[in-house]
Parts: sequence; C-alpha cells; structure tokens
Amino acid sequence: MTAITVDTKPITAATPGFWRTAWRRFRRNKLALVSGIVVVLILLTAILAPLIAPQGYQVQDLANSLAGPSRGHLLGTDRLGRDLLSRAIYGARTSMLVAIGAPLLGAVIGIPIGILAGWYGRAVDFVALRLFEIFTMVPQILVALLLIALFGNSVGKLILFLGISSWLGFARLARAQYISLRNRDFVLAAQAVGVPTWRILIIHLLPSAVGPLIIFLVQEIPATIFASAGFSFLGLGVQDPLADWGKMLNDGTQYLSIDLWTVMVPTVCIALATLAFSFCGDGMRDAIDPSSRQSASR
Amino acid sequence: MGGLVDQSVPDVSAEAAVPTRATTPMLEVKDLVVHYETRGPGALFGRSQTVHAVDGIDFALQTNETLALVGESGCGKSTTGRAALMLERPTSGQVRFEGQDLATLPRRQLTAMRRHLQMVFQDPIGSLNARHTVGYAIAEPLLVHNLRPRGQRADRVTELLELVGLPADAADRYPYEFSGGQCQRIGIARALAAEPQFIVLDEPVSALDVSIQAQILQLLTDLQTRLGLSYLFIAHDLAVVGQMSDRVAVMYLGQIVEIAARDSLYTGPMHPYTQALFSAVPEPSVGADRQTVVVSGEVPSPVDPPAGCRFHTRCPMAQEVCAVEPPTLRDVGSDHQVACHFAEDAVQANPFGLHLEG
Amino acid sequence: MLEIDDLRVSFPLERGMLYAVRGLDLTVRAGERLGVVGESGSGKSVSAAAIARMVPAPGRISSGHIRFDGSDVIGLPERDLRRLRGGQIGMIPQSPQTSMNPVITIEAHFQEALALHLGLSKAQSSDRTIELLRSVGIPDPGSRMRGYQHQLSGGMRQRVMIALAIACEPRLLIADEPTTALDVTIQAQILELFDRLVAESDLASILITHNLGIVAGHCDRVVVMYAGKVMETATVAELFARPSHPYTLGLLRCVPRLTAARTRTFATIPGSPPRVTEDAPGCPFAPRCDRVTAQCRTETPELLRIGARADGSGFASGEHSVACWHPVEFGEVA
Amino acid sequence: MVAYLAKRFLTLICVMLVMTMVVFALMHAVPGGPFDQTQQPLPKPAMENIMRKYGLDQPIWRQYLNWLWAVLHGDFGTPFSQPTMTVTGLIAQAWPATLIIGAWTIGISYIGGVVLGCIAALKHNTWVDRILTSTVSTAGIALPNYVVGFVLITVFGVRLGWLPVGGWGQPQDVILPVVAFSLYPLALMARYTRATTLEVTYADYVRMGRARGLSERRLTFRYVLRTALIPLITIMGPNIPNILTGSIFIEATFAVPGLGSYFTTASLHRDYPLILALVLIVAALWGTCYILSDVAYTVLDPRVRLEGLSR
Repeated sequence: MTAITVDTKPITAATPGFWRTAWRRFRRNKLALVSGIVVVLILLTAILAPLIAPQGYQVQDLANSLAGPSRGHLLGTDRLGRDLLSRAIYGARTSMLVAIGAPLLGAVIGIPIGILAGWYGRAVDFVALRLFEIFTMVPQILVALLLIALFGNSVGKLILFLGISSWLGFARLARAQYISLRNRDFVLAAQAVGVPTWRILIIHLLPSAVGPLIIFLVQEIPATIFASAGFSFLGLGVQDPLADWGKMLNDGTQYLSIDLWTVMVPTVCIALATLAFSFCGDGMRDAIDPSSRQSASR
Repeated sequence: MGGLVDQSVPDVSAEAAVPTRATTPMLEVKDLVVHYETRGPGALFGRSQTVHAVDGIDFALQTNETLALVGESGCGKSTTGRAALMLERPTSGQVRFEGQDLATLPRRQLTAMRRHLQMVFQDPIGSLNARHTVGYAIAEPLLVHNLRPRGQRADRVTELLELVGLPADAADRYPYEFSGGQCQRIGIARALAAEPQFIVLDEPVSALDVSIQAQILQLLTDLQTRLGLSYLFIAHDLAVVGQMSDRVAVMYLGQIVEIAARDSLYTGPMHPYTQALFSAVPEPSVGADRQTVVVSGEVPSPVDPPAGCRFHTRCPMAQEVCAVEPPTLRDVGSDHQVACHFAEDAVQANPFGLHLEG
Repeated sequence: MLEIDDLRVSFPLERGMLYAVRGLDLTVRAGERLGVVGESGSGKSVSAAAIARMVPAPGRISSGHIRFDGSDVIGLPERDLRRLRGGQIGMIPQSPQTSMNPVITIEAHFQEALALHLGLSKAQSSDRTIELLRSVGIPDPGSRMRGYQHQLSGGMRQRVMIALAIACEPRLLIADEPTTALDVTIQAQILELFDRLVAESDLASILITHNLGIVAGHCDRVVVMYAGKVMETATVAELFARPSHPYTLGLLRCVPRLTAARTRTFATIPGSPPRVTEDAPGCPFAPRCDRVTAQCRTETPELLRIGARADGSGFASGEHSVACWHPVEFGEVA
Repeated sequence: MVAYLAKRFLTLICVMLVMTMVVFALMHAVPGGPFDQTQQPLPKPAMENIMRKYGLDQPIWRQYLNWLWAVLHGDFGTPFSQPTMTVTGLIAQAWPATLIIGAWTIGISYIGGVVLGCIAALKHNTWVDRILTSTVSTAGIALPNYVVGFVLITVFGVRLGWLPVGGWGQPQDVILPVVAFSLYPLALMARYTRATTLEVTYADYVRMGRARGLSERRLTFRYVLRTALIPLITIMGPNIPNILTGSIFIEATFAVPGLGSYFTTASLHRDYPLILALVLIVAALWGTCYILSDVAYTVLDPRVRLEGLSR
C-alpha cells in the first residue's frame, strides 16, 4: 500500500467562527456599536417602563396642561396635563411591540413562501412572482392603511396588518437567497450524498441565508416604526389613552404653536429609534458581509 | 457492513486492479440524452432555447475500472456525470447501475441507492458547506443513510480523515481553515463515508496547483486500489487523464466521438478531433517538434449543433458526406471505437502533425 | 529594456499584511520572450501588474526600482505613465470575458487608444482597426468592430484584446495567464497568434502562466517564482534540461506528461504553496523541500548565477541563476 | 418588441383585474357598510333607498361587474362621501397638488441622489464617502418623512417664521413638503448609485482601460459611470408612481389637500368607489412605469439588447 502523502500545510490555529468574526467587525464600527447600545437601551426602557416612568401614562393634571418642562414634569405635559416623559417611556413599549412584532410576523409569512419559490422555481415561482407583482403594485403603506381603515384598529391589529403587508420583502429576499444558493456546488454535493430535500433546505441552506434575513428584519424595524407611528399620527393607529409616539405626535400637532415640546418629544423619540435600528442594521450587514461596504477591493 | 479500512475488505492489489471484463458492467449508460431549456440572449426578449447538452451517448464501466470523459467546455461531460447520478434528470435513455435503471427508480429507492454512487467536485471549497464543520460534513452521509450507530460515527469520521491523509482534529474545524488541496481531501472523505462502489470525479484537480494536483491524483489512485472503486473521471487535461484512466471517451458537442482503451487511444488517436486535442496540449519539454498545425474555428453552440458529423465545421478532413450523414461509433480495433467516416484516412494524413512517441 | 530591481509589493489585510512580492529582480531585453511561472500566490501576476504601476488597491509597491528604457517607472508622473501604458507596454488579460467595456463598441475601444497614443483621426483609426482585427484572425472585421463584446465568443474576445494590446505599437507585451479561461484548442490558437505577432513586430514579451508546457513552447527564458521570490531563472532549454532548484525539479516532475506511460504513481511535492503573511528570513520553499537543512530555515538564499566549478561539471552556458543553498547538481538526477 | 409589450401589458391588466377583485371582496367582507358610521342611524327605508341607489343591495359579483362595466366606460362612479361630485372630478381636483410636489421631489431626489452616489463611489473609502454613505443616506432612509417634516416646520415655520407651517395655495407652500418628501428617495438613489458605481470601479475592463493609458477622467465617465448608471433606470422607474401618488403622511403633516389625504379619508369612510379608483390609479401607474423602465433599460444597455429588437 503506497503511502498517502500528508498535506503538511499547518492547519491554522483555531480561527474564530463566522459569527465571532462578524461580531469583531461590528465592534470596530463605532457608529454601529453606539447605535446598538441605544437599541438595547430603548428595548430596556420598553420592558421596564413601569419601573422607570415617573408617572402613569394616563395620569392627568389638567391644571398643568401644555406646560413646558418643569421640575415636576421634566419634558412638560400634554393637552390633558399628562407627563410627556412618562408617556414617551410607555410609548416605547407600544412602539417597540409593533415595530418588532410586525416584521416578525412578516418574516414568518414571507420566508417560507420565498424559500419554496426560490427552491422549486418553475410553476411555484411563477405563482409567487405574480403574487409579488400584485403586492408591489399597491404600496405597502396603502395596503396597511386600507386594512386598518376597514377592520379597525388596536395594537394587535396594527401588528397583524403591518405584518401582513410586510411579508413581501422577506419573501423576495428569501427567494433571491435560495435561488443564488440553489445552484451552489455544496448543494449538489449534498444531493449527491443523498441528503433529503427538507434537510438541504433547513440544515444546509438556512444557516447561509439567515444572516441577510436577520439584517433585513432589523432594517424593517425603522420602516415599521415609520408606518405604525405614522398611522397613529393620522389617528388610525393606537387610541387614547394608550401612549405611543405616533399618537403623541397626533396629540401635539394642534398645539405646535403653543407648546413645541408636545411635538418635539415624540419626534425625537421616533428619530432616535429609527436611526439607532438603521445604523445598527447597517453595521450588522457590513459585519456579516464586509464586501457590501468595501465592495470588491481585491 | 465492514469498514473501509477493515481488513475484511479484500485488499485489491495493483495487479488485480487491471479491469477484468465482467458479464454485466457495474454501470451502463444507454442512449443518454439530456436537453434543457434556457433563455436566449437578451434578458427580456430572449426566447427559450433547447440546449443539447448530451445527445445520445452509450458507455459502460466495469468494477474497479476508471473510464475518463474528456472534452472541452460545453461538450457535455459534466452533464453526463451528473446524469449518471440522477443529479440531473435525463431527457431520455437509461442509466443502469448493477442492472437497475436509475431513471425509473422511485425517489425513495433512488435516495437509498445514492450511497453506492458518489461524486467529487471541481471546486473543493465551494462543494463544502461553509457553515458546517468538517466532521459534520463527513458524518452527514452516515446520518442520512443511517449507517452507523450514533456512538460510532465520530470514530468513523476519524477513520475517514486518516484514510485521506488528514489529522483527526480536522473534524472540529471549518472548511475555510483549509487549503484547496485539503478541502478536496475532505470532499473525498465525504464521498467515501457512505462506502460507495462508484464515484464520479468531476474535474477533481483542475482547480488545484500543479504540486497539489499530483497529491490528489495519487490519493485517488491509492484509494481505488485499496477499496476496489470504479471511477468516472471527468477532465479536460489529457495528460492527467492518461495517468488516471483505463479507458477514455472523447466527447464533442454532447456526443462521444471516440472511445478506447487508454493505451490504444494514447498511441493512436483516430478521430480528427481527438488528434486535434492531443496536438493542442502543450508539453513541458523542449525540443520536441510538436504542434505544427492548430485546429481552426471554435466549438459551435449546443443550442443548434451542426448536422451530420458535429465536428465537420472545423475538420480538415471533412467531405461532403460529413455535413449530411452523422457517423456512428464503429469498431476499429480491439476496444477502440470511433465515430468518423474517414478515421483511417485521418490516421494516414495526420492533419495535425501529431506524433506521440514518448 | 526592462529592469526590475528588488521590487516589493504588499497588501494590507484585515489583520496583518500579505507580502505578495518580496524582492524581485528581473530583466527583459529587447525582443526577448520571458516566461514567468509559479503556482497560485507566487506573486507572478502582481509583479506583472507592478511593471506598469497597476497593482490593484489596496496593494502597493513598498520598495524597489522599475526601469523601462532607462526611465524610472515608479517616479514617473501620471501623464508619462499613461503614455507608457498602452503606448509602450501592451497588456493581455486573464479573463477576456470581463475585460472590455460592455457598453461601447469594439471600434470605440480602438479609437480612443489610437487617438491617445498615435493621434489618429476617426477615419484613420477605423482603417487601422480593420487591419488589426484582420491580423488577429477576426472574420469580417468591418462589421464585427461595430458590435459589442458580448457578441463575441471567449476566443474571439481574447483575439480582440490582443489586437488592442498591440494597436499602439508597444515595445513590450505582458500577457497574464492569457489562456487560462480558454479551452485547449482555443488556447493553442491564441498562443500561435501570440507567437506570430511577437515575432513579426519584434516585441519583447512577458508571458505569465502556471503551465510549464506553455513556457516550454513559447518563451526564450524562464523565471520560476515561489512565495513572492524568484527561485530560479534560466533559458528555457537550460531550465528544462538542468533544473537546479529543488522546487523547479519537483514542479517538473509533478506535471503529468501526455506521452508518458501510465505508472499509477505520481511524483509529488508535499504540502501546499504558502500565503506569505510575514516576511521572515529563510528559504520559502524550506517547509516542503526534501533537501532542507537548518541553514535553509534561517538564512535567505540569494539568487546567484551558477558559475563554473573546478571540475567544470554541471554548468550552465549562459545565465542560469538559482536561489538555493543546496542546488541540484547536473547529473545528480536522471 | 411589439409582441413583448403586448404580453407585458396583458399580464398587467390581468394582475390588475385580480387585484381589484381582491380589494372589492375585501371591502365587502368587512362587517358594516359605508353608511353605518353616521352618528344617528338612518331610518330603515332611507337606508334601503341609499343602498339601492348605489347598487349595494345586489349580490357582490353583480356589483363588481357593474363597477367594472362602468370603469371600462370611463365612469368611476360617485364618491359616497361627496355625492355631489364624481370620483373622476374629485381626483382631478386633488391630484395637481400631489403632482406638483411629486414632480419637484423626483427632480431633486433623482438628480441629487445620483450626484451624491457618484461622489461617494468615486471618493470611496475617504471621509466624504463615509459621511455620505453611513450617515446621510442611512438617516435619509431611516427617518420618517413626517418626522423630518415636523423638524422643518419647527425650525423654518415656527422658530424662524420664514415659511408657512402648512396649507396649500401659495408657491412657498411647496418648499417644505418637497424637502421632507425628497429625503428618502434621494438617500435611496444615492445608495444604489454608489453600489452600482463601486461595482464597476473595480471591474476588469476599467483596469484594462487604465492599462491602455486612458485618463482617469475618461475612465470615470466613459467606463464607470456609463455602465453603472444604466441599471439605475430599473430602480428609478418603479419609484416614480410612489412619488407621484404622494405620501399620505407628508400631506397630513403639511395639510396638503392631495391624493394621499383623499385616500386616507376614503379608507376611513369606506368610500368604495374612491378607494377602488385610487388603487387602480396607483397600480396602473406602477405597472406602466415598471414596463417602461424595463424597456428603457433594454434599449439603452447593449448588454441586454437583443439584435431581434430592431427587427
């Protein structure tokens, strides 16, 4: 028996895995890191709202309505004399619930459709594409608006309708991912070994596709904040007395010239949240796929 | 089920490895046709076209034999390899493995059959899933075919790694930590995990550096000797093919133009295309007066292959009949078939000034 | 004509540095056909790019001299550098598929180059383009040149790239793996064309390849590179007859021969080519070499000409240099 | 080419038909009708009268066919909320405001976005690129336009008093809505432009152009931008209808009586004829722009242009 030559290239000392490398890159991106911290803070605020807020979100102090910042009300009060800081803190709760809940629902609906369309192609793909087409024709916002107007509003319905209208993006992305992965050699290799299809779809392809999908989810959060707060701002979303940033904006607009704080507090909250999630999402994308920023610097 | 390195498996010596003509071949491909639809040029206005990737080929492969499929890109050699494993559904024709037609086999049985038929790919890194450890990649065939009790799988992985010349601790690492040559070893270990009898080697060394190429070729040769494997060796490098195969089939535009025992072909190629291929290989030696004539033109599109002999558009020997009458494979010697109307003349005329004396 | 002296090129990595070329010395004389061979990561392509100061970002030339016709390429101002590129040095790419602007016609490629370097008018350049395309074997050049690159096959594209490289009558032609992306019969056609053009116009050429067979048939002199360094250089005949570096010898043995009988054993070099991330002393081939000694690991052998020995044995006629502490003596191996 | 266009438009019409059916069914699936919302419930006979007048007493498929038949004759019906007008008339009244804002927005955001994207790509990996890409464009994409609107109103309307805080009629009313509305498409275009340009910047053929001695200027315009900008059509085209049909939020923020605000009120009041007409407009516009941008792309880019096109 002939000696089988051993490839003597020293196997590199345990290099960090994929996620660890990504985390290292993310950490080096200052903007993303700061945004990530802000995101965590917002989420903590939302979870711990009753502990942090100085007052309840519906405690009225009619004698002190539309008063600017004072010792008693750090950010002032609204038309009913409710403490704006407290409402902003409770507002984080409602806003985050919708902002995260709706894209999650969209992902749950969209990803399986996208996977099937991308993997099976042909007839399945054709039907999926026509479905995409119908949903692209009417902007997502209008679909959600229509549904809310027709079926009424509550936080639960807001999540439901925004989720339903956001499935398209996830389906598209999952489809594109699976199409590009479908013809890769490692898939053919798995088929050659005799790995069943479900196993290929989940154990082989999902880990490769999950990164971009998670990033898309994070990037959908600011878009959902935009829409949900927007609907509340139009008076279609969250209803009194529940606190929500968009609702606060709606309450405040009429008093813009009397008390700027009623508008600026929710505006800053929405801006801060959308920016934080956005920069964080971008940072994650760059961390997972450095070429997205350093494009082809070979 | 005996282990690959078990002594219970008869160690086939190099002498015995010379193929013996069994009555039924291990693998038999009959009139295999693979056509597929594709969009023509122009992303929007293109019409769908039929690509004649493989257009009616026959060959047989004996136990412990290596048959090479050689040809240029687009000749259908890779498609043939994939169709032989049912990784690409043939449009028509048969692929018989130990007498059973894989094309008509129900899905379940085909999946079960896969463990006997394996494949090694051209891109060693791309054919491994970057998110799985090497150990998982090698263990997966055991898992899906339920080959070993759970507890013994890790040992089996170590055994396989050792077999292809890699250290046991490689199992915990990821593919990108390895060089191309090492990844190809992992790919081979994975193919061997299910204890196959037949492996399709699809350009297994063309992505590798020369010095690594030789290592992998040696490994494949040793494994064949040791495990009694049959190879379908797909390659474009005639020199490599000459070192690896018992029999060689030359393909051009989806058809076999010449098929012969290795020595017969390498000393006397008869089809003008085979001669052209041989003469085009740059030999790493100085002084030899080779390559006096270069074949002209390029391979026509497989969407609309020429009528008659498919090579007639580039063939210096072509006559009128070649454009009309497709030549069929005919015997021109012992274990030597050629599909050319004027093969004997081509040998006489030697249009490419070929001489193959070592 | 071309003189490269102690050229070093490095690429910053996410962590650390990749040393692609580490002290390259090389000369090309007028009319000479130089071959540069090496495996992946040997620095052969980067060296070629560096000649016209075209090292892709983020890589950079960290030190060394490049003289073309006596003028220092490294210190050349942008204007003169552009005159050099295309005008004096023509380049043929590895992948003809992606090397032409997809949205301008083939003719437009020629026109802009001819106007720039030779100052030809539109009509003149049209005539010249047809002439050039015909000389590289493009059928029906008049109508072809009004088309786009995607209408050509791979082989045809490479012919056009060659015509484009020689359009402005350069004195040096650099071809970086010009046939790697092509099939063997097309490769033969392109190499034949390359040879003919080089001979006709008395060009100097540098042919970069990993294929020793191509070097044997199409070059006068060879440089063997490994890990960013020159291991050996000699005339083609000399190198193939008397390889002196163990790496060269190993490489020659590894290459399967078409005419050799089937033996079922393959000569191998253990290990794989390194990725050089630290510029440490010692022979880069030492970890894979079967003649290695302690000296090889700690001291870097210089590229020295093989001189006459007392007994007069084993020596090269012209120039044959090797960077090895223990070179293979002539006659030592069969 | 003609056959291709015919096929595409036919598909579009089919898709639109399906879509209107879905919307129609959806609206009717909801419990309650458009006239339930009034404070005092109408007496039964009056209600029946109204229902009959609008054909709401007929079976749903009948209603749909009636509606479809009328639409094919250019009649979109009467809006429930304003019985004195026609849907067509109402839209004709509301759209100009939206169109003016939309046109300015397209002009500013497309030109500005492409220019900024090019600058970022050409200054790749410098501070200019970093600021444009990771800060300005991300902020532009993330910040809701009404939030931007309120900041603008606060600063320029309330604090400085330079511009009106809202309303419609004077020329200066256009400025703030357009600025607020432009930010998102501007950032989007900049991002896409940068990406396509960067992809080309390192392409082999740019390198080969450099190897022939072409100047960086020439390479930038003739090699990089020319190839990079063509695919942008496929992004620009389908975004046009989104902008031209206005933003419900911008119109609410700045109190612009445009199409968007009508959509909001129409949805709230279940004004079926108006909703259907608006949905149809959006869809038709979107489909047409999508097809036209595909065709424009194919005609402009020789890479995808087929010889058969001219035949």
